Order: sequence, then C-alpha cells, then structure tokens
Amino acid sequence: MVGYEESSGLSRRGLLRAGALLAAVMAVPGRVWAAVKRPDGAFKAEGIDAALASIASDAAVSDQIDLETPDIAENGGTVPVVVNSKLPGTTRVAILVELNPNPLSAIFVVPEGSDAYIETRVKVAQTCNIYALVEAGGQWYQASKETKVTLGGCGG
Amino acid sequence: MKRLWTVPALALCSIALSAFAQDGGVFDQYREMLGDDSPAIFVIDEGEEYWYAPAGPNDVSLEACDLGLGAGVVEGAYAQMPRFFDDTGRVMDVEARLLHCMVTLQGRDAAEVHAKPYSGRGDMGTEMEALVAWIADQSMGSPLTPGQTHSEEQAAFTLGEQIFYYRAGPHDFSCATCHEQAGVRIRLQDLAELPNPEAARDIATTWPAYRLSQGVVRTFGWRMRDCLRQQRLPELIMGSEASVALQHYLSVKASGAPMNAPGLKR
Amino acid sequence: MAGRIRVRAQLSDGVTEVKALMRHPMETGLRKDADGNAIPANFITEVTATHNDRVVMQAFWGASVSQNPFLACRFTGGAVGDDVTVNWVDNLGETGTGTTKIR
Amino acid sequence: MRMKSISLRSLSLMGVVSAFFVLAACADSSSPEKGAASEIADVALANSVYDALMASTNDKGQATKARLRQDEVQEFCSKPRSDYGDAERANAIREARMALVQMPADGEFIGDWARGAEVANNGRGLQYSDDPAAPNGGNCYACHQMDPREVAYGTIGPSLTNYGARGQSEVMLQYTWTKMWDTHAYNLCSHMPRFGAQGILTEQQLKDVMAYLLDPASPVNQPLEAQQEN
Repeated sequence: MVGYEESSGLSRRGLLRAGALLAAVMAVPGRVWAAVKRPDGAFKAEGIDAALASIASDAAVSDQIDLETPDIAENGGTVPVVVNSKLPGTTRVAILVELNPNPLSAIFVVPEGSDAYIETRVKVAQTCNIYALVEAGGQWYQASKETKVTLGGCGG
Repeated sequence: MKRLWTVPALALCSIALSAFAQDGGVFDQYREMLGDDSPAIFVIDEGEEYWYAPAGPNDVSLEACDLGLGAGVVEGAYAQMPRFFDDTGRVMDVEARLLHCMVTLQGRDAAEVHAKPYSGRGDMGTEMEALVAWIADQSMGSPLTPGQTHSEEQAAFTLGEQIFYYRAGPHDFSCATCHEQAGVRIRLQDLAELPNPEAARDIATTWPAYRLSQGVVRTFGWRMRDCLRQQRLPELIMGSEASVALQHYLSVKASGAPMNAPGLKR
Repeated sequence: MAGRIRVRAQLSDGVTEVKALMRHPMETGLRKDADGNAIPANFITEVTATHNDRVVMQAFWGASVSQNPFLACRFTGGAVGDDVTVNWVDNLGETGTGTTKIR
Repeated sequence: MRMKSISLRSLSLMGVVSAFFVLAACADSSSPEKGAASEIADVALANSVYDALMASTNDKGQATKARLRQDEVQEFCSKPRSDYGDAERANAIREARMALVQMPADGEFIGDWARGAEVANNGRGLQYSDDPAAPNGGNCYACHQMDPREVAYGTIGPSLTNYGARGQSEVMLQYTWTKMWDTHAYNLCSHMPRFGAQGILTEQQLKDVMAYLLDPASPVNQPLEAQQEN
C-alpha cells in the first residue's frame, strides 16, 4: 500500500500520487478506507511553521479562497469554519489553526463533481489566525483570517 | 419547528432553534454561523432509550413513572414542573422526580444516582442528562406553568427567592450579584436580570441546553449547582430542596412562556 | 450510543448539500479528568460521504475538530430519493455510519 | 472494527459506588480556612434559608458548608437592592468595616503592574473546582474595564480605564486600597468581594493590582492610540 511517510508529512509528490490513487478508488466502490492514507505526520506537526511545511511551505496567498470564520467566538471549543474555493480544479482543502499545539485540523479530498465547499467546526485554543490551504491544479494556495477567542462568563 | 433530520429506525425529534441570550450583538455572527445544528438531538434519542430500558434490581423501565400528569405521561410534563407531588409530599423538579422513580420503581440506590448525575470532563453525557433532555423535548412549545397553588409550592417560591439574594462565602456572592441588574455583562457575556419576568423567560424556557463549551447537555439543576460553585459555595445536591426552590422561583417568574428546550448555549 | 450520525441532504438548483452531525467525543489526549487522570485520545481520523456508491467527500481529521463534529459539503449529480451515506472511523478503529435520502 | 457504544460507558458510570453523602445538617465545626473572614463574628442564624442550604449541599474540596454561615455584612445585604433599609444600622456596619481595614504593613502601596495584570485576569480561586495550592485571582475583568485593549471585560462595576489619571496622593492610595480591602467600608452592600478582609488576595497581590491601576506605565493608563504607535 502506498501512503505518506510519517516523517515527511504530505509531500507534493505524495499528494499527486494520492490524488491518482483516489481517482482509481472512485471506480472501486467500497474500498475507500484503504485507498488514501491519512498523513499522520502532518497532523502531529507542532507549531504553525512545521504544520504548513508538512503540506506546502510555499503556498501563495489567493483571493479566490473564501474563508469564513467568526471575528469573535463565544467559545473556542466550537468555532465554525467555512471554506469555499473558487480556484478551478480544486482537489484538496486543509484547515489549520495557528496557535493550536498541533495546528493541522483537517484535510478534505474533493473529488470531481463535488464543490470545493467545506463547513466544519474546530477547536481554537486562543486568539489566532485560521488558515485554509487549497490545492488546485497541482499548486497550493492559502488564505487566513483571525478569530478572537474570549474568556467565557466568570472566567473560571 | 423544523424537522430536518431523518434517521432510519430512530424517532424523529424536534430541536430548539438557537436559544441564545441577547448580548448586544457581539456574538451574532458566531451564532449565525452555528445555525441550528445541535448535538442535543443525539442526547434526546438517548434519553428516550433510557426511559424505555429496564434497569435496576427490579429490572423495569421508567414507563410507569408519574411526572405529574399520570403514570407514563411525558408529553407536556416538563413544562409543569417543579410541582407538588402528593405521594412524596414535596415540591419536585424533573430530576428529583426521576430520582424518586428510579428508587421506587427500579429499586435503585439513591446514593448511586447522586454519585454522578452530571457529566464531568471527557464524558459524553449521563443517564440523568439524557432523560431530562428527552422529557424537556416532549414539552417543546408548551407554556411553562410550574405549580403555584399548593402551599408547599408557594413556600418553594419564597425560599427560592430568599436563596437568590442570600450572600455567603469568601466572595460574598449571591445569585443576585450577577443576575439582579439589567443590561450588564460578565466579561463579554450578557447577564440576565432574573427577577424580571421577561429576562427569566429567556432563561427558564431554554434549559436543558447543549453547552458548546462542554460538549454535553446540561440541565437547569446543573446550572443551579454551577452557580453555587462559582459563588464559592459547597456542592448543591441534585433534586435537593434548595435546587428545586431556585428552579421553581425562576420558572414561576418565567411562567406562561413556551418551552424551547433543549436549547443551544455557549 | 456513539457511532450515530445525523445526515440530511437537500437538493437545490442541481447542487445537493449534505450536512452531518456525528456523535463523538473528539478527545485530544491532552486533557485531564476531575481526578487529574489523563483522558486518552479518541478522535475521528477519517470521514467519507457517498452518494449512492460514489465518494463525494473524503476527510482526514485531527483531534482539534470539535466534539460531536459537524461537516457540510456539496456535490452535483444527486436526485431526490437518492441515498447519501456518511461514515467515520476513529483512532481506535471504531466506526459510525448514517444514511439519508436526498430531499 | 466494532461499533462503539457510549451507552455502555454511561451506564457503567451509574454503577460507580458513591461515597456516602450526608443530607443531614452538619455540625458547625468550621476550622478557619483560606478566604474565610476571621475578624468578624458570625451572626447567629436560626434561619430557614441557611437550614435549607445546609440540607441541600455537600462539602466539596475547599468549599465547605461552613461557608454558608453569614457574617453581619452578608446577612444585612441579602435583600434586593431596593430594600436595604435601616440607615442607622447600615451606617454602624459601614463604620465597623472601616475600622477593620489594614493598610500595607510597610506603608508601600504600589507593587508590580505586570503581576497585577495577571491577578486582574485570573478568575480562579476558592471554588471547589480550583486548586487550593494555586494563587487566587482577583477576576477584576469579570466586572470592570481596565486595559482598553482587552475586549472581554464586564460592566457590573465601573470602567477603571485610565484610573492612574487620578494620581498617587496619599488620599488616593488609601481610598483605592480600602476599596479593594473592604468595599463595604465605603459602599455597603456593593457587589464587589472584600479582597483583603476576606483573605482572597494577599497583601502583595493587592499591591500589584494597585500598580496595575495606578502606575503610569501600566496598560490601564495607556490610551489606545499610544499602543498602536508602538
């Protein structure tokens, strides 16, 4: 089984390979779980620099990525995130939280025929930037937005 | 009420639309983004399963439990509690009543139920929380009408009001410290002026609630316990006289307003 | 009672929007319980959404996705009455599943 | 792969054998605890509210049932705001509180504003869920605006932003100290805790909060624009 290596995280070559694998898997229903391996190393990366590097350290900022997060969250345990990539040929979307111990939260693989639209909720340990990394046409792009996390109620 | 979720082999249930308190709009965008997708739907189902599941030494379900409208009648029962019960001679909230049924019907040990009525960190919910969520859901839309005619019910209201203003502990706090004034907040959180019926309605009709910060459904009784914790006071016993009196005081203040629980709170 | 997923799928202008809520603790492994004991990590690592038998979204998750996770995604090609299924598997190898029909 | 079952986990919780809990009222063997007022005589209470609370609570951690006993201030102030009445008694209590205020032993009022900021931000201390070994917080931001850059501030108390503009005259130092030591010396039945008199904060912590309020270098006294230029 070809998969990502723990140590190297998600290399571009690995992702392309995974993309090809996924395409192959589409034709074989029921074998989804075994098809594309989760990049465990990238999820274990500590600090935003290492986490970004584990996916794509040179992602260009793009205004074609709509990243919606609340300006201020009532509760850092549940912060809604919406990513809508308008980049043609989007194949993958990653969500990272800058100051979480392990910044990488989620990677979504977007098959042909699906919109590059993702909505989920993540934990945000403290006020920081939330990143969306988008792979389109074999290139990675990024957008980021700050969400403030406030201390709730009585603060204890 | 929207009924959007479909679940094969599971009963459909309604869920409260975002029942957040007002707070000057600072969290409006956040709440708007969360919408009405509340994990309380799972807990409601779990509560229904608990209700019908035989348990305890007697291996019977809670189906014969009388929540005030007759044995086994659940629909609308939550909205009429706390109320006086002849068989126990005291005013009971839903938790005190469930405990009573667990002991008398199922033969269970009260101390065992008291050992963990509410979830701790890392828990996904307790039997009590699930039962209360389901029972409250069965009163969705019913006007909140706690008992007010029996002398014990009137005494519970008075006691609840006195406890509300009772200052004690190293910080000299009472419920009123935070919940007596209108238009103030703690940190960024708006505080309800609870002696004011309008404000009390928003609160008393939206518990139990899924608490996003804790990932579990919390009950009105838990909220009273947690207020005492934050007042630096000892642990309030579930279903106790003081817990029931506080809930009764607030429910009477809110009476007439339609139930909208389980709510969704921060 | 985990393993449960609430799925709804709504067709509008040719696009089917799938919304799923999953019953799962999503424990990071970094928290301690009231007695100070570490709560072991337990989180969903992979999620797939399928339309009939076609994968319409695959996700890899870490422990920082919120408790009782929520996921929404959109695809084209669905018709009212078609099946949409969401599956998850977690780091302990446990699974959950939920199905609905597009409406 | 097996299907997960949280129900089993929940049910097993119910099986936990509990420690026996006492519903009956406890004897008042209240040993002095951190945060308890020692200089105030307890008001004798044969009070139905007290009895109900005693019967409805359990000791938990540092929050023991001894805390349910009211002192004179607490008893007098356990009414709606509109209903404090009895001006003569109020005055007597206020004067008694004033007489008990302890100024700093070394005459120094001002500590370290940075440490004071930590105290002001910390909302923990004396709850049964708190670590008794950790320092208590002042939780000032729960009720007061202070540093104008902090967005999460409460409004139960007045804004203290730019408090340092009031200067550091002896009168001002003593007033501010007294307000934190025992608010009731000035404003009977204020909602504010008695941080000194009840032993919530140490003398050093109070000095540090004094600095946070009054030191011209403290962020409390830096207007928004000033910091933005930095």
